[in-house]
Amino acid sequence: MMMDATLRFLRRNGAVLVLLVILAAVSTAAPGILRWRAINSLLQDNAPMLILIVGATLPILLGCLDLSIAAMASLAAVSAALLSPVLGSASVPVVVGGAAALGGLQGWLIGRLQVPSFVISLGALGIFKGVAMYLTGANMVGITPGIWIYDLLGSRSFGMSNSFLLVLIVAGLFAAMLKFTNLGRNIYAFGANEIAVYISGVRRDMVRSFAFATSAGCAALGGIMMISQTMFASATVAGSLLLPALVGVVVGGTAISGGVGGVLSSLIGGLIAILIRVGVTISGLPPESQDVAFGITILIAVALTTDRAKIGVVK
Amino acid sequence: MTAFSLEGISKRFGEVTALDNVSLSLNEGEVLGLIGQNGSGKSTIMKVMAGLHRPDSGVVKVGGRAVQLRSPAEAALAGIGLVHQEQSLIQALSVAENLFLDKPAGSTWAGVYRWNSLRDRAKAQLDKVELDIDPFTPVSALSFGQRQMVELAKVLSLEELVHGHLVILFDEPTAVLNPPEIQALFGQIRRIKHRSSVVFVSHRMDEILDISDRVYVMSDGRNVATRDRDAVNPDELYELMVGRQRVNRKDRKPREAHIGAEPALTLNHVTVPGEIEDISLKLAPGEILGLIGVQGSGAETILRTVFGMADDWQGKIEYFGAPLDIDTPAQAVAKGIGYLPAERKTEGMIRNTSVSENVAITYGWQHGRGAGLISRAKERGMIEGWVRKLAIKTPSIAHRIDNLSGGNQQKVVLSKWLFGKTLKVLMLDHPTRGLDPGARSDLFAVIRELADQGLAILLVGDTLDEVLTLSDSIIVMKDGRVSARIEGVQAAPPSEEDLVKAMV
Amino acid sequence: QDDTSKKLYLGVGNTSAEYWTQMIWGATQVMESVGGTVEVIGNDFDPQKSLQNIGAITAPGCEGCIFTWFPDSPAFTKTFVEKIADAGGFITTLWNRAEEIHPWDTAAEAWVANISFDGVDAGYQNGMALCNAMGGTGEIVVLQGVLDNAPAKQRTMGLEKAIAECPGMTVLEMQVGSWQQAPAQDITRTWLTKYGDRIKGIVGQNDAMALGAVAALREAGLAGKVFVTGTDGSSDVVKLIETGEMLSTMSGLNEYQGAIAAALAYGARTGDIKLSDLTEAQRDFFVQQILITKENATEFLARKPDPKDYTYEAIKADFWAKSAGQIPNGVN
Amino acid sequence: MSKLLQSQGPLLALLGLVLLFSVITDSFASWGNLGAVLEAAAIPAVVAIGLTFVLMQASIDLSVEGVASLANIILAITIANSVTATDIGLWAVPLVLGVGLAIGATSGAISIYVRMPSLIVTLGMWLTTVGLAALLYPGRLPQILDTRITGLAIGKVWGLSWIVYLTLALIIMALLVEKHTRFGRMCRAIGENEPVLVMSGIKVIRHKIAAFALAGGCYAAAGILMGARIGVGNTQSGVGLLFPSIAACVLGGTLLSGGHGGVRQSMIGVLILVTLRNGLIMVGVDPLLQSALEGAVIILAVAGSTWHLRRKIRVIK
Ligand SMILES: Nc1ncnc2c1ncn2[C@@H]1O[C@H](COP(=O)(O)OP(=O)(O)OP(=O)(O)O)[C@@H](O)[C@H]1O
Ligand SMILES: Nc1ncnc2c1ncn2[C@@H]1O[C@H](COP(=O)(O)OP(=O)(O)OP(=O)(O)O)[C@@H](O)[C@H]1O
Ligand SMILES: [Mg+2]
Ligand SMILES: [Mg+2]
Repeated sequence: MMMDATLRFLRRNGAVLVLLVILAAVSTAAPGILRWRAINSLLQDNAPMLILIVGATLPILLGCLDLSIAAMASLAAVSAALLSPVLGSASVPVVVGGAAALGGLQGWLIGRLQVPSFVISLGALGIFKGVAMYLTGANMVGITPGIWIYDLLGSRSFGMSNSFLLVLIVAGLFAAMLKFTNLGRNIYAFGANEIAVYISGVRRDMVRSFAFATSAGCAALGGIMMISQTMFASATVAGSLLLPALVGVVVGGTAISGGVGGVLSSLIGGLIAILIRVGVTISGLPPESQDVAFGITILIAVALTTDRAKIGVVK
Repeated sequence: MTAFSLEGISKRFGEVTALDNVSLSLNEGEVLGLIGQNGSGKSTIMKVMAGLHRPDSGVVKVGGRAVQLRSPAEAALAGIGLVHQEQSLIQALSVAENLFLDKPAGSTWAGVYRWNSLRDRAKAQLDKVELDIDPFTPVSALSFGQRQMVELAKVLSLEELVHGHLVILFDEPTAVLNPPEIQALFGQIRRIKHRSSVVFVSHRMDEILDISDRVYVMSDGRNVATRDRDAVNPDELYELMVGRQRVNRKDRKPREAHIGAEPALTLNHVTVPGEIEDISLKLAPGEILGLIGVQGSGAETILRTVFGMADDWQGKIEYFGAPLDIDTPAQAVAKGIGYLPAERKTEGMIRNTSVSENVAITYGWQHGRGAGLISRAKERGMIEGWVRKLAIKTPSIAHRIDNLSGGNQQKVVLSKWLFGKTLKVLMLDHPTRGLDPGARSDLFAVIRELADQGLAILLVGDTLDEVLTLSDSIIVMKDGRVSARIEGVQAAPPSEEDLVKAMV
Repeated sequence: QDDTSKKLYLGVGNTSAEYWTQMIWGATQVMESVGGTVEVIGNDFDPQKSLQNIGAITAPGCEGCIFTWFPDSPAFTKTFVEKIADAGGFITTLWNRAEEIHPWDTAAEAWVANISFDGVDAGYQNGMALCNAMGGTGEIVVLQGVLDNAPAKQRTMGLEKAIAECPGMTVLEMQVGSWQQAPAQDITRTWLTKYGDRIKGIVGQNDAMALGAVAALREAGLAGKVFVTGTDGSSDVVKLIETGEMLSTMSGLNEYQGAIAAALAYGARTGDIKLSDLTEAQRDFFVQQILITKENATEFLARKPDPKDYTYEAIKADFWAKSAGQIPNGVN
Repeated sequence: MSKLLQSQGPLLALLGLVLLFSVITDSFASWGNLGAVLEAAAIPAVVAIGLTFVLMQASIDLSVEGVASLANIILAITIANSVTATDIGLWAVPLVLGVGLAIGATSGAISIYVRMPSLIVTLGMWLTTVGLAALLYPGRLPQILDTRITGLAIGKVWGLSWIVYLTLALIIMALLVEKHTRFGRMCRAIGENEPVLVMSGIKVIRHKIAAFALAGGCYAAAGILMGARIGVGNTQSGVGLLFPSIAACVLGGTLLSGGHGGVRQSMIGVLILVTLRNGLIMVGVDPLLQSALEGAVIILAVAGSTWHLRRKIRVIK
């Protein structure tokens, strides 16, 4: 009986436990990591990636993939940097709103053109990258100093990085949306059986557009958080965030096939991936072995966090 | 002589006991009719016999010897074959490949297909079921009924593969067949009787009594009675499995008074290229309009067109006097139109989710807190109400729908339409497919009640009997056109012969 | 307690290319000469990985740590140096910084120096070599590196400077080969069908792309007939220059770059260097490089760096002995 | 006509591109350029073959870049080369292919037995193989000296290198396997409805592992051909192969959701992508805008070639 209960708890909260175990392991090797300052600085550094992970979760819950998030983050960073001399802080809502609109357009096109999300978002990746290149002429764009919103994102309140606080707020909102609203219910059901949901009268184009709008909006926020740290934007500034974001989602236990998982799990998955990276780096392994160690540890983490009872056929 | 027997078989799924100490013996050359309510364990027995489930306890004997059937392939070697309740052909493959999917012996050499030999062997099987198609047709190109015949041919190919006695299991094979196809199936069953025993599951009493030698009745995972065919009548069987008296259709009083004067739905010359042509009909609030026709006659297309699912259609549809201008089911639902699809697995149930999510998907929000917020507590009350009313057999409403029996899944899918506050027209495509007789009459009562409350109902029925029982008027479809219209059905029921004549 | 001054964290693009092994070798010589070690961290040219790795090293506390880092993108240089300043460490950066920031104006107490090679000069000298080889006139094509990389832009600027001095040389087309051999080969093959024998010279902005161009020329039987230039001075390319299949390449003093970067970081940490005393030219400078052509190729291949020249003491004698001058404005 | 459109949408999209580039440039439509397209398509095609079998089963394999790089390095250090003393001659080829097969089989086995999505398993395998390649790197770029390997790229028959012919042979073999063997036929079936196959007693696990192994073998083959082409062992040689090859398969109609497409379709996808790249260079578009144009054309090509398949009840994902 006890065993059963423990096992059930483990299965439900696998990701949290894995996070704690890895945290324990890493902090044994480097006790300094548990200091508030250290944690905070890690969270601050990784806030852009975490918000991308949060956003990327929604299309994946539908069973879709948004490959354009990293390119969108770069495009948003570039646009925000170009607009900030004119618009100042207002450039942030403008850029995030614009990104959400572009994301929504992607979602809508998937339904209208009936082209798989993989293709649409891959095409969008190319387009966003090209546009960002064109806008900047492949040059670096600096942020005008003294714009409060970037200063805000780059600083702390209550002793915690504002960027990370923003990640928490966004993730909390999405988690509540998924749990308490009709839209959230539709998103999960969509991932489980798109056709049945369609025939149940759900506005599937709307649901899909919403999911892609949030992933693009989050990506734009991520790009902006990133330049609030770097103070420079370039057409490829966030380009490498795509795979880590997808890894984070999967490590958190969200199934690529859709219908299973959640925003908070993804956030935890992202934290696990960050800690694994920290652990591998401070392990002092030669650089050639670090990739191997990272790959294998991630695999073990996913093996522990996947709730196999909920996934029908594993593909 | 006993060909096959189960002794004291039990099978549990988590907290559900699907089979509770069941024994069954099957004589050589016998057809055993297996009946029982939805969720009583019929499919589970069949799956145990076919090696798909391993029993928790009990003994399986083939020809008097205790055996362990670890997989369908082992069962096939022992001469046991199963035609599934849900169709299980692979669409991407050809008919021939499907026929020999589970028994490749001879159709491949070192993993390479021998197409000519495969074709000949497939042709021979298809001839048995009198299906005149190219063995290399992809399954995706076949009609539903044809696929069922392929399933049959697939099982019958055991005849050539196994030398001993065969045991052939049919799980609700007739649910998707039309009368001539059912007769063809029965012909096959009679033909193979000389060397096989058959277990036949159906919810239709007349079929059971037509084909079976003995009837085996299940209730709640237990065998409650076994009767020789000659010693039972339908009413007794009904009482055995449902536990109450059968209601007679004649009891129903005409209800014309409730039918509204203004039509809810009017179709004027509606055409869907290649499927239906020039369909006109009227449906009033409170009216039940039955549509019948053989598979492919277009009745389903009418429903789907009204529901905004046709890709391309011409004509005019009016909804309470105004033109119906919709493009998606969502818009249809917003206007108050509901649709229960026939294909439960792919279009009806949302798999991998709970019973409650399946029920609440469409109208849950109407019982929420507004602003798109849902209230699971309020929903629970309503859902549990329908679960009780439709006698849905599920441990709880949080149970996964995939783990319910076929009939209970159907009831869950149906109930999502039943608690909408705004529903005005409900279209039902084979709503009783897979329901047991008790559930069917429960559902009939619900449908009538809904009509009495003023809902307009468009019904594509499973059987003539069903349409005759429920409908106020009937439209008979043939090759995409209306071939007969009958008004005042309850007052002056047409004869079944007339209807069949109009259908074919 | 370890002496943090004895361990250099060396962030590199990867560890399996000639430039990087040479650079790492130089840095390692310096650190070993003072009894220290080098911990090499590979970032696969991914700034996000760099950020995470620096974060991992500094997070548990890193007072007085020393770093030599290749910021994979100039956009991140500021973040990196500020993180290390926060942690109380010292850093020298290689190759990439944004135009607007310099060691003396950004985290000045931690960012010791930025050390690079003159890409404009590399582009210019290769361009002039090409001009001379073609006799002053001819059409060329250019394989560019990743567009928003500083070296790619500098080498393009240098080439433009050469073209200005050699007006007979005209560019038919530029395409992005992303620093890689296989894409460069595909592009060159396509060019050869598009322009045929109009192409007289090919500029590969690095050696890998130049090798791709040579491979495509070989397929067409044109190797040695079209002049190809590279940059990096990898031994494969130098051998091709020897045999005449390639024209030139620019080689930096790669070992020296690693050594001076390590030595400056170590010197600042141990107090041998006082940062506030340094001039701008001492904190943001190019290391010398040489153009390799047929004349000096054999000699270049034979050269073998002597560990004695790469001890801390040897470098310290004159830290800026091999500087090629301050990095001018407008090249980053 | 509409029937043709039904089955051959991607092919028509390819022809459309060819036509477009032939009209707007002088140099596109020439034998020489056809050769250039085929040469550029060869290695991606080999990768796409392997990927196709995995995708048909509705799994995915991201390990391409790592496995190809690792294969390339192993080949370079075991055959006659400029850095290490080992020289096992052409035995290096089966060795490398064997390594590829083994890696693929390992990915498949982990995914199946540990019940983890193939996406993440192969992602882990990607990182692992990249690391292994770096570990095996002998300190200096090893030049492949064995001319039997490098000759594959240089030796030409009718204007095309042996790499192209080897690829063609591989494509034909793959088509035969796909269409006429039980394994091949089962791949699509697994993608469409795995539970039914399991119920029918098909050894699904075996077919799944075989697909991953085959894919690994193809990536290794790509690594060998890459070695022939670039003449060195390079830890980065596989970089850039992944997304284009998946995109090519999807462009051709081998969907990620499984059950669709096949080798022929994927090959058309590869040709579309390579033609597009080639054509854009022929047109001489601004490199800054190249990726944007590529992206737009990819979307348009898929939308156009599947336009007639649009149905309201169609799962797109
Ligand atoms: N895989 C499973 N997991 C959990 N419960 C199951 C599973 N399969 C069947 N059950 C349960 O076992 C019971 C018997 O189911 P079974 O499918 O045998 O019923 P049935 O008599 O065939 O019903 P129907 O007439 O509706 O097809 C049901 O309560 C069902 O919920
Ligand atoms: N040589 C053959 N002889 C007889 N039948 C074959 C042969 N090859 C294939 N078949 C059968 O014909 C059917 C159609 O084959 P085919 O491979 O063309 O399928 P497809 O779905 O049309 O795929 P594709 O689009 O790649 O052509 C297959 O299901 C197979 O059973
Ligand atoms: Mg059943
Ligand atoms: Mg075909």
